[in-house]
This record gives sequence, C-alpha cells and structure tokens, in this order.
Amino acid sequence: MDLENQQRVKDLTEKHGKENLVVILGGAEAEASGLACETVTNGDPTFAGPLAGVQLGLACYHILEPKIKDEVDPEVYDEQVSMMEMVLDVDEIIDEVSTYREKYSQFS
Amino acid sequence: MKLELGNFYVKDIEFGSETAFNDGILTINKEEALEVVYKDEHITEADLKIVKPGDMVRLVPVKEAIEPRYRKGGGPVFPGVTGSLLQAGDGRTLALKDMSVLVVGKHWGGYQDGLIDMGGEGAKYTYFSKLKNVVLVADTDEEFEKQEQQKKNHALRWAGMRLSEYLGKTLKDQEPEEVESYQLDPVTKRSDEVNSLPNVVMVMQPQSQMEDPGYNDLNYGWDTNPMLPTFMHPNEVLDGAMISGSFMPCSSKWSTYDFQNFPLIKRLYQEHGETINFLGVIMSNLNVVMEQKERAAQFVAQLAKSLGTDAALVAEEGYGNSDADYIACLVALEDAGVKTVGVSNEAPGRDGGSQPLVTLDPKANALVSTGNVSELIKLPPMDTVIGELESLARDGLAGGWEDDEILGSSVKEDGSVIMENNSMFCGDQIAGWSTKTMKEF
Amino acid sequence: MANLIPIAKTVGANRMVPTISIPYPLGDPSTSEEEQWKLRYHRVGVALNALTTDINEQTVFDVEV
Amino acid sequence: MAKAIVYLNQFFGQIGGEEVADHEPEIRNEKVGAAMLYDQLLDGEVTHTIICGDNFMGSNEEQAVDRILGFLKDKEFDIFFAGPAFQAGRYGIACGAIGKAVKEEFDVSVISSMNEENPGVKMYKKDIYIFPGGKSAAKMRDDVTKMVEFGNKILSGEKLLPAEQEGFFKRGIRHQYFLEDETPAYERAIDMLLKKINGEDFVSELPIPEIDTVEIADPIKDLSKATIALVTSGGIVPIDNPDKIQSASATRWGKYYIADVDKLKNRREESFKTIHAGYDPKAADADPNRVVPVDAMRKYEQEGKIGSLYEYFYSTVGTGTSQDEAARMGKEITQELIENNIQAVIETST
Repeated sequence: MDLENQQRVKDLTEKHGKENLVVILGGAEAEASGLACETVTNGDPTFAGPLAGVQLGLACYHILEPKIKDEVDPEVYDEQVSMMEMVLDVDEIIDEVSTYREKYSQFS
Repeated sequence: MKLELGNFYVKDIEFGSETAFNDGILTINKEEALEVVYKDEHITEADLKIVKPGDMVRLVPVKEAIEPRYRKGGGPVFPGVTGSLLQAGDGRTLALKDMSVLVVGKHWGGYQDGLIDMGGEGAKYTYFSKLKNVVLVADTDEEFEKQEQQKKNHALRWAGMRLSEYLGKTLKDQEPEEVESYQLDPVTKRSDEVNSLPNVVMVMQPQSQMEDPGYNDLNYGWDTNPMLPTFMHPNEVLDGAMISGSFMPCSSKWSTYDFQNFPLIKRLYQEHGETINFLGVIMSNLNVVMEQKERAAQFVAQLAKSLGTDAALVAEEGYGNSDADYIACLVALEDAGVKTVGVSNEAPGRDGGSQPLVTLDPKANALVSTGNVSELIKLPPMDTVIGELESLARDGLAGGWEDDEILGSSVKEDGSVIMENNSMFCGDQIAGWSTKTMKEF
Repeated sequence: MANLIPIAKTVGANRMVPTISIPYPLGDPSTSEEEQWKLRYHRVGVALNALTTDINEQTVFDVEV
Repeated sequence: MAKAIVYLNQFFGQIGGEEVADHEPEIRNEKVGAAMLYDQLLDGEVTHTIICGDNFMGSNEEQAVDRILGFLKDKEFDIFFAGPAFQAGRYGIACGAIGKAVKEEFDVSVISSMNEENPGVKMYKKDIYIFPGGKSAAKMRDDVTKMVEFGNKILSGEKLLPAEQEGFFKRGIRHQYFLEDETPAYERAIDMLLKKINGEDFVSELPIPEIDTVEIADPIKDLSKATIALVTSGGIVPIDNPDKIQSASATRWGKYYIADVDKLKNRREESFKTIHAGYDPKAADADPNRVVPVDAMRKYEQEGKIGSLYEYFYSTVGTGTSQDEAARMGKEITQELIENNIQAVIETST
C-alpha cells in the first residue's frame, strides 16, 4: 500500500475511530491485497510508510468477498466489478486477505 | 607383485621383563629396547613411554611416527635405509596394528616438528591420538643443528626406525590374525574385464624441497630431490620403500606411518577391478626451481600418457611454493587428457581470507581440501607433557612463535597453548584420513 | 624478480623477470663467483629495462644468462 | 542487553522517495520504520536509527561515511544492521559502504540483506555478512527475520556454521571444518574421481577463485634520473633481526640502511642473513646479494644506467604470510617510498 494511502487510512482512523471504519480493497492480485490487508491491520510490513509499526486492527475485506458483494447493489456490482471477477483468481485473493484479517483484525 | 600384510591387533602395551607380543598384548623390556636406541652413539639420553587414546598427555616436539613391522624372511623393513636394498612390496610383512612408535625430542624441536594431544579437544587434530603409541623421547649430540630451525633429526628418526623393527620382530614366528593382500598384474597383462575399466594412477608428490641431503623423504634410501618422476608399484609404498623426511611445516607432512598405510592407495585398491583399473603409482616430487617443477610435471604427464591413463589422483605433501608443483602437475595431466582429482591442504591465512594456493589454474577443478595450515588452535594445559612444551614457542616450529604483539607466546605459563595448525603432527592427513575439509564462513 | 613466475602471475605482478631458484634467486652457489655475478648483473639489468618498457598485459621478460 | 543500530535509506527511513534522495545523514535516538521490526525480533534493543539518502551516499560517499562514523563514535553498540536493500542498487551499495566502514572502525558484526541481483552483493559480500533477500519490500519481514536470527546467533556467542548453512553470501573466507559425518578425504577423493570419470557433477572443495589483476604502471621515462628501491620477501635482515620479523606468517617488515654499502656482507661477517623459514637459508646466508642484489644495482648506478639506488632496502618474509598482511605491508612500504620520491622498485622474491 503506497505511502499516501497509508497516511489517508491513518488520518481517517484518527478522525472516525477504529471501530467505525471498514477498509474495502480492490486489488487485482492476491499478494498485494494480502499486504494491504496486513498494512491496515497489523501495520506496514515493508516498514516504509506511516503505518509501520502501527497496529490499527481495522476491519478489512476485498470487494470480491461474498459478504461485501451481498451489501452492494447488484446492478452497480455487475457494472463495476463482475468483469474483473471473471478473470481474477477470486479464491486466492479471498484466501490471502482473510488470512491476515483473521490474524490481525480486531473488528468485523 | 603380491604383498601380504599380516595384521596383529594391539590391545594393550606394557613394560615387562621380556619383549613379546602375546594375545594382543605387546610387552616391552625397556632396557633392552633402549639398547637398540643407543646403538647410535649420537643418542645421549633416551626414555620410552606408553601413551593411549584419551590420556591427558601432550607430546611435543614430535618428529616421526612409524608402524612396527617385521619382514618375513628377515630383511630390513625399510630397504636402503635400515639395511641393504631389496625389493619391497612382494612377499609377506607382519605389522603391529592400532599402534605406532612416536619419536619425540626431549628438548629440541624445529620447523618440521609437531604436536600431538592424546586426549581432550586437541586429540581430533591428529590421527595418532587414535593409536596406542610407544614414545621414544630422546636427545642427541647433533650440536650443529641444535640452534637451527631446520633439523635433519637424523639420530632420532633412525632410532625410531630401529625401535620399530625391534618391536616388529616379536611377530617373527607368529601367524597373523588377518592378512590383507595387495596384488596387481603387470600393466600389460591384465584381463579384458579389468582392461575395459578406466585406467587410474596415483601420483604422489612427497616432500623433497631441500637441496642439502638429510632432510627429504627417501625412496629406497635415495634422496627424492634429485629424483625424476618414476613409475612404482603401490605395494612398494605400503611396504617401506618410502620414508618420511624432516622438512615442511608438520601438518602438511606424511609420516613414515602414513606411507606404510597410505589410505588413498588402499582405497584405489578396493576399487580395482570393480570401477577402475589401478595402474600403479607415479612417484613424483616437489622442487624449488621453476624449471624442475615444470620438468617433473612434464615427466608425470608423459608417464601417465604412455601408460594409457584415463584419470589420476594427485596428492601433495606440502604447501606454499610447492603448490606450484601441485598445480603444474594437475594442469599437465589435464592437458594430456587425464581427468584429475587433487588432494592437499591450503593456506588462506589465519583469517581465512587469502588466496588458498599460491598458484591457481581453472583446470584444477576437482580438489579435495584437508585443512588450513594457518588455522589458529587454542588448547588447554595437559596433565603431562612428553618432550618439552617450550620448544613449540622457542625452536621455530612452523606453527609456534615466541612473541606476538596480540597473541603473546605460543606457550602460556599455565601450560595452555595457542598455535597454528601448521604444527599439528601430520594434522592435515593428506594421505587420506582427514575428516577435515574447508568451508566458506 | 621471481623464480616462481606462475605465483607472480597469480598475484597480479605485471613486469616479471625470472630468477633461477627459491633459495638463491640470483646466483647458484655451485657455480663460480664470476658466473654468479654475470647472471645477477644481467638479470637485474633485464629488470631495469623492464621498468622502462611499455606493456599492456602481464609480461615475462626474457633473460639470456 | 545487546544494543543494535540500524541503517536505512530515505525511503525506509520514512523521509520520502526519490525526491528526497539527497537527504543528508542523520541519526535518531528512536526506532524508525524497519528499526521497529528489528527491535521486535532481536534478543536485544535497537537504540538508534541512521537515515541517509541514497543519492547523498552515492555522490558523497566519503563525507557520508565520515559523518556516520562520527555519529557512532560515542554510541555503544554490539551489532549493526543495514537494509535490507532488496533490488535497489544504490541502497545496496550504500549498505555495503557504510557496513564495511563500521566493521573496520568499530569491529562489530555487520549484517545486511540484498537480492542477488543487487550490485552491492558483488561489491561488498567479502566485507560484511549479506543475506540473499527478496526483490521488493514485500519481503521485508522475511529478510529482516533472517538477518536478525543470524545476529542473535552472533550475539549469543554460538558457533557459526559455514556460509552455505547459515545462508549468507560466501565471502571468500575459508576455514577448516570437521565434517559431521566424518567422511575421510580418501572417500571424498575417490568419489570425486569416479564422478569426474563418469561425467557426473561433482563439487570441488577448493573452487578456484578469480585471479587478481593489478593496474599496469607506466614505464619509467628516464632511468638515469630515477631513484630505485629494492624490496624483498626473502627475509634478508641484519644479523640480529632488529625488527623481529617472523620467520613465517610475517606481520612485520623492516628497512635497512645501505647508503654506505657496495654489496651486502654475509652472516659470517655478522652483517646480513635470512630469517625466512620457507627455504634452505645456506645460499642466502653465504651471500645475501643473491636475494637482494645490492652489488648489481651499485654497478648500474656507477655506470649511470640508473640515477641512484635508494638508501634503504625493505624486507619481510613471504612464507605463510597471509595475503591481507602482505597487502598491508606492501601499502605501508609503498607509502614510504612515495613520500621519498622513489620512482620504481625491484622486488625480489624467493
């Protein structure tokens, strides 16, 4: 997760509180999504950004996860996401993100 | 040629009224044995000790190790050295196994002498800590070399050979427990089956770098310095044709015991007729003049080619400038189409960061390395010292020193030592026993 | 000036003049004083000339005596 | 408790990216970025973080290194970590440069990590421990974990295993090692021989290292105006060996005045002899000019072929002397020769 986004998440958390924030990831690749999830839960694993060593423990999901998909207007989802859903390795992405969420998220 | 080595396993050694070997026990009449030692009038003081594996005993300066043997029929065990010339390697020789005769200077050591710890952490550095040893500790009146760093150690080394022959004689009329048989048909008269296997020679480079007589390894009593590489039967080496010299830092040396038991040769014998056709030994040497080094390498390659050699093992008894002989020999063989493997130690310095051999060539691409001559070794004090501990620091042993800005003297007041591997007695076991290698750290 | 030219090469020497042995690089004691001097004078001269010679690779200079 | 200091570049030190790569070196009394991770894993404490821009280090290496060494002068630390630098070339070279300097100045272990493609590996693997690392910061935790596990091992005084087992890049540092399975040399030799005969793969226990090359010096233009010095590794010294040069594995050298000497007198005349233990001393003791040809040089001086022979000759012993020591002594002697305006050297070896 780039340094600007880390700063954004950090600022939003300070403004709204950890419990009031859910991070939805849209990454197309499993490893990067996992890293992003790790960043907002356990801190920046590359130790390069503002979230280095900061364990926010935020709730974090990928847009492809059923739990999130069910919350979205199917028409909008169809328009925005379904094309990608067909070409991405959904299972691998969900698997990776949920691994970090289960390990480090304090909220759900 | 067929050599039968009749083995008698020594379970214990003790002093007694009669020198005899019975039921695995070697008994020595000390007085009578010392008479054999004193036959040379240059021996001024002598004593015998017995040391066994695990004894907390340090021996220094150790000059030689010999396996006691008896030649059936009564000829000298070391033809041309302890008696007249005769053909070694054919017939039966009896040997006292699991023991050696060690020769230790009572006071004086030199560049070429070494140290043995029979027990404790130092024991792993030498092969001889695994053996039961009769130790001849003696002094001589060889005044001319007392203060010299390089010593011929003539009186002591020869006394050791006499003593080992004297002990070997106890086997004279006995039947060995086990007979090792070593036989090779003449090179041109081998079976088709054997001839179809890859032809292999063992190339030996014994230490011969002193131009003055008295220091070099001897081949049937002949100084190996002015020698040109020659073809020998491996049985000759195993049966006393070669004796150790008195030059070269000690860990790089082959003792006479090493020649008598040369593990690389014995191992080639095991493969003979199975995976290889063992042609024999090319006995080369090590030189001090560039042209001599090149000439020797050229002779080795020519002999190998003429014999139809496919592959060779080359072993070097030394390091430093003799690495030039070693590499030259490996390269000459490779250039002659012979696949070579070399066995030697190396000298990358105490810190391990220097060039491992003084000359290098990419053709030497298969080397077995048995140790770092300059590795620093610290050893705690021992209960007993046989010889004179101070000699390690005082007498210019290759791995010892009197004074070093940082390390002080090699010998500490409490009897502990710090030394270079250089002075471990035949410690790099280049004859083939070494379980040491070199690794990157 | 070294006898073991392969060693000199291996350690990176660029201008090399061979000498005759390790223990006596510049004078064989088994030869006459005159011969020894001739050899030493000649080979040191070769080394001095080597210092003035432009080279572009490791070079062993020829000696005549 | 063991103390560690960590070196990071501007990016991992959270200053910023390429736009601040000129960031000047600074030291902070806190754990910045990856220093936090080091601190979590270390059996000890990270006390300071040093941050320096990669470009600053790249274009002012000497100044950057000096300033950082200056920061460290009054700090107590037992171990130094640099990086990981992944595939970032400038960062890798910076880690190597500062790591080497810290190791030399403070004699502490220095550990870094780089991807094998990083040019810093080749440049500095001999000088510090470098572990093979990932290509990007995604491997931060893995790479730091490897570094710190090894660091913990060093701090505990545990015996270190060979490079191939510990995992760091080989440094060209070779030590003897007793094989766990005690396979004797004769088995290893036969095994290698049979494999070589059969065309199978084998591993040499002594891989031939790359041969050193030295830049070729320009030729002397006018020998008749040059002062030339004699230097030897043949161990020729005054009879009492005043500098106590060792007979083997030498660490000392000496210089001996010969301005008033036409030829070196020998051992019997109580003048010069050799203390070199690696060769038969007889010929050199009888006539030291055989090793240090003062007599021949004087002749050429008289003949006007050379300007002059320098008033000292330099001597040490070559046998068993490590390359590093030899190089150090060579540098020290060269320094003196240059200061005294010597144009050329004839080096005689035995």
